[in-house]
Amino acid sequence: MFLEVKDLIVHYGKAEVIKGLSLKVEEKEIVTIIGANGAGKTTTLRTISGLKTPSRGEVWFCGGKISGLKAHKIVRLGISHVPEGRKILAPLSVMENLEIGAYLRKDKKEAVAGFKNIFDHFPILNERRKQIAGSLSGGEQQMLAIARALLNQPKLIMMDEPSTGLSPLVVEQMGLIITDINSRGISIVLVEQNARMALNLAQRAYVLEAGKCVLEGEASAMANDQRVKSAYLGG
Amino acid sequence: MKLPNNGANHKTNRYKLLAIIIAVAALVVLPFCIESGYIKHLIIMACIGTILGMTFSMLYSAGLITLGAAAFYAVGAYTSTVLVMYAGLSFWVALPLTVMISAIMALGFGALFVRNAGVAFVIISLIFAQVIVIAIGQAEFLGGWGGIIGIPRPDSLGPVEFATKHDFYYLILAFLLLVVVVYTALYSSRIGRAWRAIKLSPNLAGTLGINAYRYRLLAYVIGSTTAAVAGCFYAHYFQNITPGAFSGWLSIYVQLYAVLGGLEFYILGPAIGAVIMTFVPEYLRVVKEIEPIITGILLLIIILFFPGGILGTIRNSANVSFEGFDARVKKIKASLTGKR
Amino acid sequence: MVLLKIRNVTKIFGGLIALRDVSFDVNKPEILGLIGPNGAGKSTLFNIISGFHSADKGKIIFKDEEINGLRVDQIASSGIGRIFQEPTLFMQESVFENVFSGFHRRYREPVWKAVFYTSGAREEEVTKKKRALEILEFMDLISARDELAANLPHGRQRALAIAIALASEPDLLLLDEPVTGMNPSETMAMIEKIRRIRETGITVLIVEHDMRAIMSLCDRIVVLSLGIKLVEGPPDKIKEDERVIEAYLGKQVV
Amino acid sequence: MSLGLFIQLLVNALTIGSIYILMVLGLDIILRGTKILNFAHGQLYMLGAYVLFLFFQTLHLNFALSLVLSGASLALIGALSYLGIFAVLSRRFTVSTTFSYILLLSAMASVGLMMILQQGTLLVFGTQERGIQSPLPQIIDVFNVRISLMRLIIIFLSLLICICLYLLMYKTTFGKILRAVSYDPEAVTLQGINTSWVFVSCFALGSALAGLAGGIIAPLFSVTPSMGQNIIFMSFLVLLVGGIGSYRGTIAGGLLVGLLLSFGFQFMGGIAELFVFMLVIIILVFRPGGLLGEAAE
Repeated sequence: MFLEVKDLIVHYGKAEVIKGLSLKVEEKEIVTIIGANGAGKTTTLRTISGLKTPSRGEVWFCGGKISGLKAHKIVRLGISHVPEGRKILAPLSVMENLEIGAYLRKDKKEAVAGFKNIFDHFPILNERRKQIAGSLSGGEQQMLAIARALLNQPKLIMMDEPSTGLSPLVVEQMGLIITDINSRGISIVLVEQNARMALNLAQRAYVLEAGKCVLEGEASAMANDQRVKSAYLGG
Repeated sequence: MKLPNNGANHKTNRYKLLAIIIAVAALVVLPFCIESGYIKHLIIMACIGTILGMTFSMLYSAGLITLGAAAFYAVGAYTSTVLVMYAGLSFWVALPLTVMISAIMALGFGALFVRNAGVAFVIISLIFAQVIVIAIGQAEFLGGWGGIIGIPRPDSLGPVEFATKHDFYYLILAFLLLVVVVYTALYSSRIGRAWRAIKLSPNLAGTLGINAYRYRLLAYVIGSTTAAVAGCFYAHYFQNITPGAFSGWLSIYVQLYAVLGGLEFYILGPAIGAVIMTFVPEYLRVVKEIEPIITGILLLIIILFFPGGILGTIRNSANVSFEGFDARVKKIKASLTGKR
Repeated sequence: MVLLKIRNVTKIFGGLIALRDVSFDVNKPEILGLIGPNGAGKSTLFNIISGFHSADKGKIIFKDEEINGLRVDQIASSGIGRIFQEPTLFMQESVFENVFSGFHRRYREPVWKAVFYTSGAREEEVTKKKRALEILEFMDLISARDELAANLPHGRQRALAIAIALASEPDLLLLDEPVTGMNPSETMAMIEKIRRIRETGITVLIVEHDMRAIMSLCDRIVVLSLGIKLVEGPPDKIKEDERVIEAYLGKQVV
Repeated sequence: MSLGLFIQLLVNALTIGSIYILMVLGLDIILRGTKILNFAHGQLYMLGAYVLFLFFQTLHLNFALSLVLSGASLALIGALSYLGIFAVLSRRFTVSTTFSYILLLSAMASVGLMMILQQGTLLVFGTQERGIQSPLPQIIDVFNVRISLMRLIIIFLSLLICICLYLLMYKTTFGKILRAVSYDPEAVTLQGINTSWVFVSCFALGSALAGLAGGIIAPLFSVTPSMGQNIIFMSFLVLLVGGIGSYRGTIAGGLLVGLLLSFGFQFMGGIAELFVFMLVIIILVFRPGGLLGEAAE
């Protein structure tokens, strides 16, 4: 099994936000986790990437247990997390952001090749490489966050709401980027509020409601499921 | 005094009152039980320390961390000395004047300092204390770095002549009790509630209409004025003062009193801390050279392992043992009912 | 009667437009819902109304007075209460003390009388104490009154936050996600409470992601998306509006 | 004022100003990186001077090497202090711990460290002043003004250290990570970087700067156990004036305070410090974040 989450329970202070969640991700697959705000999507990702410690349950990755490891160790195993709100390093330049992203590449040549690869895919970042990252537009910041995650050479990228606050045109562009990354053989866990985009991109989907999975299955089948709509708009 | 002590039954209130009466009675008869003048002196110094520690706690209760408790201690000492020695006033006239002057000064400086809560206030309070010391050291008419000697004792009040440590002890005890009563009244009034609100959640306090700036300024003025009263006493008790006596180290010790006793205990905490920090170093005098090192290590141990201070640690362990006790009682009860 | 007028409010954060030309009215007494996907600008608008931010352009008129640019405590004193999205309580105080702190602006006796504890102040404390107990009773918190706020379960912390706001006797109450993270029965109870709060004459402006709750609770709903007001109207209309569905679920792919 | 006096005072201002700058850069790196308001910074400075005394005066190593050793030893002392005290302390903080509580506890922990270092030094070296023979005792003549060469060397060395620090912070990955950590540790963790070690490095780097400052100044003034207590107040003042989190602000603040003190002492005498303090308060009233700082806190 590539990534497996077993019976996860997570607390924030007193509040139980994940109430026994299990999910699986296969290699080279796009899986989406959708649901209304407060359903526990972000917490799920934070727990997988080690930023949050689960109260109970386990996370396994490539045959090893990773729950309980520190976040920086989990990144080294090949899971990159593009966090909610992008978390780019605003006072640093675009290039400096990328250099920090390439920290794990000890080989200088390899890093340079990595940057070249990034700039091929995101030419806009090359244009803005000297600019302060905080001055980028929302879409560019999101690209920077994704590019930074790619530099870790991950086997799996987890993206938390990459479409938040972006205009429809940029959202579409983001969709193309995600498909492109996946076509290079990288698995993707996509957390989204924009369900239609997510279901369009993903092979499988989990629908979360109040910390529990209420629906899982083929993404294409779910796109027209009335239950998805009701999870968002209350039917 | 603490009215909304809701749910606490009358019995505990009565015990509390009894404990307070016994404590005050013990403090009143204390000097009769002690022969050594030196110990009496230490007790007086512990009382001053307690008052200073309580001013730190008051500012802390409003979310301000001060490292300048010594600043107005010095202001009070020198103001009163000047009023008595140069203006020829009686101590009993100089005292209220000192209170007024230091309150006005605290209002003026506080209005500037309190604007910057957080890191900036910590730093400014510390620097201000140091600047006061430098200012006094530079001022020729305040005796410069050599200080002032021969400060008269307070004029006698009826039969009390302030000739012995006894009399001074009762004077500082009266100050201390007054401060305790006033502070308790403040803490249990809506002012104290507003202070705690600002400390615990400035945002929520704001949405309840609490003007954080104004309440912090109030805390600063009251705390500073209290320290000034302590300074006033100190000058006429010691009868000589030097700027060196009010250096930054003193402020650090004052903060240590509050932390050692327990930050959450605004009155009892500084008292216990001050007593320990006055007496323990005296008995460590054999090893005078390493006394600050021991103090430093003590401070680190408290911060790292007992962040609640002495009282906080006692309270927590008491709670735990009570809980354990309750659980045992319940178990026994359950086993009894189970048998039936 | 219009209680709060939002007029052409625009807010820009470091080049990103969080709100663009948003205008709507809040009538007294109604429950008005403010919804929209993440990043729509709802929290920004709440922060502007309660004074944590100020609008770059536009006006906020509360009870016929411009309040944009006033300090948080000034706005609170003029009669706007709010609860925060994250549990924001005086965590190290008892539940009862928490509610008591809410009375801050509602004392008649001058403060020095409270410190000297005159008979007038004592009477006032007694009435306030009674009132605090009433509020706790109303929010079903009476059994927890001596517990530390930090030790309450999540649902009761939300209730306590509202109880504190009620103690400040607001005319307008801003609720930021009051039922998020609650189980269905807690949600039902909270909805019922909010209805009864409105019945006492308090106007409620509410941001919430639980759509079932919002649809059943609100008289009217304003939908924001990407900082722009999308639509405004009664819940039934909002539910069917294609623009709203699109904002939430994304564009229908043909 | 004669030109000679002016130059003399200017050189003095630059000398003390550059020492303040080194001190405050260290304070600022520690404060922003690890959220510790380091009260022990003055003692680290003092230790730097003593280490130089040890290597240069007692062991007769050459001055440059002794200075490097000062910096390195202080980096080590800083790292050990961080691991022994602040790392232990930070384990108790959680996401919900308020900033002011973290600030209070870590500042007080640094006070504990300060007391230990201060008295420890006193025990080992005693109270007497230790003179260091100036490695460059020459006096040079500029426009008929006699200026000790050592002062110019001090200014030059400080400038050199500032440039090295700039290169470190802006041109190396290590420096970029240090800057990133003070903005958002979580984002840094997510790039596979162990932030615990970054925090240790922050403290070590800040301590090294204090040590270098102490080492550089040692030949000019004598080495005393009280030198740390004296400089810390003005360093904090410079930190506030310049603004927390701004290198340019720190440099501007250091030079400003250096100039004010140097010229102030000449024309006002001892009240110069008071004058500087009042000026700082006025600056802070109008610019709560300092001259060039980011927002306050």
